[in-house]
Amino acid sequence: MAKKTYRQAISEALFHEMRRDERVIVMGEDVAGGQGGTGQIDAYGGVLGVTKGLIGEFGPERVIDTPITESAIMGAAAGAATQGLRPVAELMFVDFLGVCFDQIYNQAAKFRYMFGGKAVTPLVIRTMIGGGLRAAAQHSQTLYSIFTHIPGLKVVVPSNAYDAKGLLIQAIRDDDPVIFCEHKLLYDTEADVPDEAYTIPFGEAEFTREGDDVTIVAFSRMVHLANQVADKLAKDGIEVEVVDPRTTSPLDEDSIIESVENTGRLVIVDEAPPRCSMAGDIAGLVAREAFGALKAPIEAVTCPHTPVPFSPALEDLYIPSAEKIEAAVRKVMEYKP
Amino acid sequence: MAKKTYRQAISEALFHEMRRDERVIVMGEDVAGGQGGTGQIDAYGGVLGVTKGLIGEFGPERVIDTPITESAIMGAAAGAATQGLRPVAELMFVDFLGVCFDQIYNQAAKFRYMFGGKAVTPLVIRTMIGGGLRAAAQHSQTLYSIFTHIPGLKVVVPSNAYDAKGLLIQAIRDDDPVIFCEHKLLYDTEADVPDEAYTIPFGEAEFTREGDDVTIVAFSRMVHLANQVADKLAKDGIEVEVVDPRTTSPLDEDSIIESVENTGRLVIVDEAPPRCSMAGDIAGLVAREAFGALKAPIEAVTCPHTPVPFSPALEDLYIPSAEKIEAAVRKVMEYKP
Amino acid sequence: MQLSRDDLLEAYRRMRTIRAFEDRIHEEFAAGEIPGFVHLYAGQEACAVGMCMNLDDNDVIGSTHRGHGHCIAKGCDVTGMMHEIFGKADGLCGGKGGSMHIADLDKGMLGANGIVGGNPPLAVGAALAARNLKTGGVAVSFAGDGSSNQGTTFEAMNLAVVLKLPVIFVIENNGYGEGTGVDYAVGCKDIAARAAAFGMPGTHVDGSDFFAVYEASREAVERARAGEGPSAIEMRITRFYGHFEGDPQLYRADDEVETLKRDFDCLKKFRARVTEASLLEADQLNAVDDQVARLIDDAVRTAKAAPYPGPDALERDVYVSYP
Amino acid sequence: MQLSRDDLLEAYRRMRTIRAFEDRIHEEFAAGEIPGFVHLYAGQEACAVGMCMNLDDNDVIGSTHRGHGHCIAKGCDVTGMMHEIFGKADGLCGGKGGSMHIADLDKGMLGANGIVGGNPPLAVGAALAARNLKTGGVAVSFAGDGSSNQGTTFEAMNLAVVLKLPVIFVIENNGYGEGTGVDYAVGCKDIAARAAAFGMPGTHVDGSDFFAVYEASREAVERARAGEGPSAIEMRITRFYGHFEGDPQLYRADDEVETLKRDFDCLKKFRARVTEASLLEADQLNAVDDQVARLIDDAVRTAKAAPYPGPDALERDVYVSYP
Ligand SMILES: Cc1ncc(C[n+]2csc(CCOP(=O)(O)OP(=O)(O)O)c2C)c(N)n1
Ligand SMILES: Cc1ncc(C[n+]2csc(CCOP(=O)(O)OP(=O)(O)O)c2C)c(N)n1
Ligand SMILES: [Mg+2]
Ligand SMILES: [Mg+2]
Repeated sequence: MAKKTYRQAISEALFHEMRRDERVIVMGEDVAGGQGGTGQIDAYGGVLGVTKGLIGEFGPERVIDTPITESAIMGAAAGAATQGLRPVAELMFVDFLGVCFDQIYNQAAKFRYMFGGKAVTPLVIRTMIGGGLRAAAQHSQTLYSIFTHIPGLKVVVPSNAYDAKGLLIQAIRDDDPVIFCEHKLLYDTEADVPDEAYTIPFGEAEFTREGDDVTIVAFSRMVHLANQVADKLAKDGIEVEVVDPRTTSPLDEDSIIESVENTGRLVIVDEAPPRCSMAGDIAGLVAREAFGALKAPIEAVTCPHTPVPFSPALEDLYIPSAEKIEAAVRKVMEYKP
Repeated sequence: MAKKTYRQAISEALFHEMRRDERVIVMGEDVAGGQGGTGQIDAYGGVLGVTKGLIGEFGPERVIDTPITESAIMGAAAGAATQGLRPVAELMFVDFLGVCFDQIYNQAAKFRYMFGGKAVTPLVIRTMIGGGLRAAAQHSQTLYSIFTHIPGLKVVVPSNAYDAKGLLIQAIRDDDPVIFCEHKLLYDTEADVPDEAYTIPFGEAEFTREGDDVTIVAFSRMVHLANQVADKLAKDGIEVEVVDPRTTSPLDEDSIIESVENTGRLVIVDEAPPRCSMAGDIAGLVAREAFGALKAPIEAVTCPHTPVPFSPALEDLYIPSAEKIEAAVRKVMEYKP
Repeated sequence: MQLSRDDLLEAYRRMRTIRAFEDRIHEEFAAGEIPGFVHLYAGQEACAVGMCMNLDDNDVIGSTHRGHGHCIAKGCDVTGMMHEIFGKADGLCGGKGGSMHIADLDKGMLGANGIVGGNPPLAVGAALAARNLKTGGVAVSFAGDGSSNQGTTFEAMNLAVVLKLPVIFVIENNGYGEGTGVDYAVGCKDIAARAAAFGMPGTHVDGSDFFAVYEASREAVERARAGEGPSAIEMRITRFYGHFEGDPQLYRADDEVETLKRDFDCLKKFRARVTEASLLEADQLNAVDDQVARLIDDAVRTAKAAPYPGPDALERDVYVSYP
Repeated sequence: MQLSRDDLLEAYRRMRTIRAFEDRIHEEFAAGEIPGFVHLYAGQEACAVGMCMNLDDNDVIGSTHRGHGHCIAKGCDVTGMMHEIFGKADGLCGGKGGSMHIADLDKGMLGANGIVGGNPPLAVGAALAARNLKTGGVAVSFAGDGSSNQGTTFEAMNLAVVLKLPVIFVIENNGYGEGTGVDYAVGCKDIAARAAAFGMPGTHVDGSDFFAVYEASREAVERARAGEGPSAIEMRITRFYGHFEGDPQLYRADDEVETLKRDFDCLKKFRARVTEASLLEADQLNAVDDQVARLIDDAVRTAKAAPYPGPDALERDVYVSYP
């Protein structure tokens, strides 16, 4: 199997599905990126090149460059989805949800329920999350907890290229609105990715490390840090189990509970501010469902309750680090009642 | 002290502060509600009559009816706040945050931090939350967890008329952006409310019942249900302590921890879907900070993970009820390790 | 003018049905029989019907909080609607949507909408689907004068022009958004011209004149079907009831509604026109009135008797994949 | 024309400062010295300066992701800006904002903005404050052609007209939003006319002609100060660099930028005009060039040497009340 980047994996998923099903379309700002210019029409292929090549193969009716108009993009994609298309709409940075959120959470997410089970809205919103590019407060947020809060949405947070491809294909074939969160710092990371199409079901966590002492539940890029910490601590005899839920909604509650029932200790790693986020969400689940197994307080490693700072010096402190994760693991290991 | 409704209490707070400080303005849709019509100019005074009378006393330069244009309302209020006004902007229903959220969370909330501590944005956003009016999926949400997630915002959820007045005056005098969440079903509830102005500091919980067996943390209208349950269970010898945090951000963590350290049992009551909400937030806090004191799993009584249904028959099942709260309390009381 | 007598009778039936539906809901609401927020369409019938007479089930409309008229004009089942408004299990949305969220996708009715400015982007999407799937269909977004100030409406217009989609923006200017008058809230004097500035034809018509609405709509729909892109129609009209049921309407002069009912009633005008031109007989129209009255009576009677949804409905139908 | 020679020299200084600032950042970025996303304003100088020569510290501007030029034109400290862009503790925002969030409220600079369409509502608010507090100030919203399609921009325009506020909407039409051409993305042919349809005067000017920009701006500012309400100016201009630093600009024909630099350079045009009319001497202008070059050199040198913010800065200044 060939090594491919996260970027390639996502691109492949789009090519596969657009070939397979005419109803799949891609729309967003600069998904081709040269319409109306004096140069090439596929100039960008998405600001980070993920959708490059699509317009060449599928044409401008299926690969639709839009004005800068997120409400209209999301609304049009949602409306089109109810009428038989399967749009993959791009919200360039998740930070922009504020200008279009209504179309996502009051419209697309609620159609099925409000309309008594009659609507089918197979919409995928691809969006970039996360810090690390020094992109500052309005281009570095994760915000998936906000989507996770909303009934009717599914939320996918792939941590590696293999998952990204399988989960995106699943998302496109799925009949519900799906928010597909791509972490900016993962685009160049590689994994073994099959050439053919495959799907990964939603709500099935992956155990990226197995261990009996502590469970770490981590999301998106944080899975890599958790794995590093697990590898490091293994040398000290601490066996860390790392659970990557892969989707925050639906959430594979059983895997998390099962793991904590075995280890008795939990650290949650979430690249987001701490309030009303996945950190509390998982803690709440475990404190309710696996309370009897808990041997130590539930620790969380999150960002602080601040906007994302620009300066590299501060952003490095802002994002959870392997050191902080290790400290949290050691803390729960050392806890004495 | 006179009994006054929640509606009157909020109205009094606005009159007080507008008299006291010329910089305080009120703006929103139909805050007067007759501009450009053929009848009275103060026709509505807010769709539920809360701002009635203001335009008569303070005139249309300070009580500003706007078009239906939430992004412009919130943005203009935020911009004006940076320039020395102290706007109280109305977001009629919190459900409408989706058409204006950017101006709140990417702009107003982040100015101070992004601009290195230089901006001061004394903005209050008054908004209606909650179910019970059969107003269906797009007019019945609570959504305060979304605001709570955002660093830079303060979030107030008054449960009674007395608190509403004191917290709103505090909000208006506060130099940070504040989301002030009024529960629709509370407007006609009464409490003793002094005629004069007073403030209630943010981040100070109120213990509405005291008890040693179980802690209930409840928000907004849910405090009333929790109190009812506490009163009922007292007769069965179960002593319930009810904590009303009054603000979700900042959160009075100490009071919650202190209470749970005493009772060892916690039930959270939150009129919201369960994911990434205050229920998990409080559970996470306690499972980390008061773990050693916990004698039972942390239970939460929330809405289900569904949009708010219209039919009275379903909405009554949707919103947490006294019965469900009582059952949760009994469950944690009966827990055997 | 391309309407047959049958068409005219059908148009009248739909308008009368809307009026009777709304008048009756007004009564039932006042009697405390109907839960929730209800916004009535009475007075605006010619707008919805004049447009929808140009559409079939293949075409899609997006609607507003004031959606009953659009639903009926587009062919939604009236009994199912009434049951829905009463919150009953066999309502058009299983009782989960209510007045503000009635939808029937089989009829091309993409939902009433509780969010002002909510539907225009969705209608653009429906038009996009029609284009890509080559259904031959068009989409119509109904919005109010108030809604015409919402950013989503403008974005939808611009995107429709850029992609040259078969969508028509109908702005029903009934003079008010809640209690705020249009002259106050709309910065310019002419909503149609504002739409036109987005790069599409924009016209206005007397919304109480069914024939004017029908004609303007026909042109817009033909244009859209021919692949010539979007257009906008401002329909100047009035509402006979308050913004919502229970609204004391203090923002209106005492005699405003009286006068409007006298001079600006689309049903009266339609009746006069078709009888004077001997296109239809008064008897025919009266017969329709009677049929409609019975239909509404029956709908209310069965709605009151029908059962509420059971507890199992609460968590059903949030997702397609786990019902 | 009301500009003194000193004014002209000052205008030139600001334009030259912007150009030199941006040219230098282009180099430093390429050398890997600057973190984050950077969007350069080179080529558009006359727009910001032509407008801001009409403003003082009492007036407020709102800016965009491409904000350096607006900042400099409005009088922000250039050294503080450079330090900010390098992420240093003594930057204008303590290193927390960076290129996309430079602000200086004392100078009436309400912030660059990472959100396209983010600032127009804010500028309306600043104008509202000016009106209510009777400061005599006006507000200016700078936006791009791309931003002119965002719903927030339209809403801001409408609200400004409704409240008749002293705000000016400047649309810098540089032909592209990222890689997408304005002829594709803007549904109509004329952005100024679209603004005008919201009920305010709208004009367009050649944005590379400082004098044309200055005049149009002067009229708009006078109008606003006189309490006559908002207006809009579309400034047609180009950018000399890519959308962001690192952009290969494949959407542009090979010679596009060359041609534009030759025929459409506001600095060249300004120089020619003022020297030909004997308003300023070439020597005077050259002296400014030298001073500016030194200023920028120093700013970069000190920025590189300056310390990053310490860990204590991380959680500071989220709220006023708990610092
Ligand atoms: C985003 C949003 N803002 C505000 C409201 C509250 N609201 C409901 S209807 C309405 C007035 C709408 O006016 P218009 O578009 O003219 O429609 P009409 O009621 O006259 O039919 C308002 C402000 C809402 N539902 N959604
Ligand atoms: C809401 C939002 N959508 C998209 C973007 C990404 N983006 C940044 S700049 C830009 C292009 C802006 O074009 P224009 O307004 O013409 O300004 P210019 O870059 O030409 O100065 C885009 C799409 C953003 N920052 N914010
Ligand atoms: Mg109206
Ligand atoms: Mg541009």
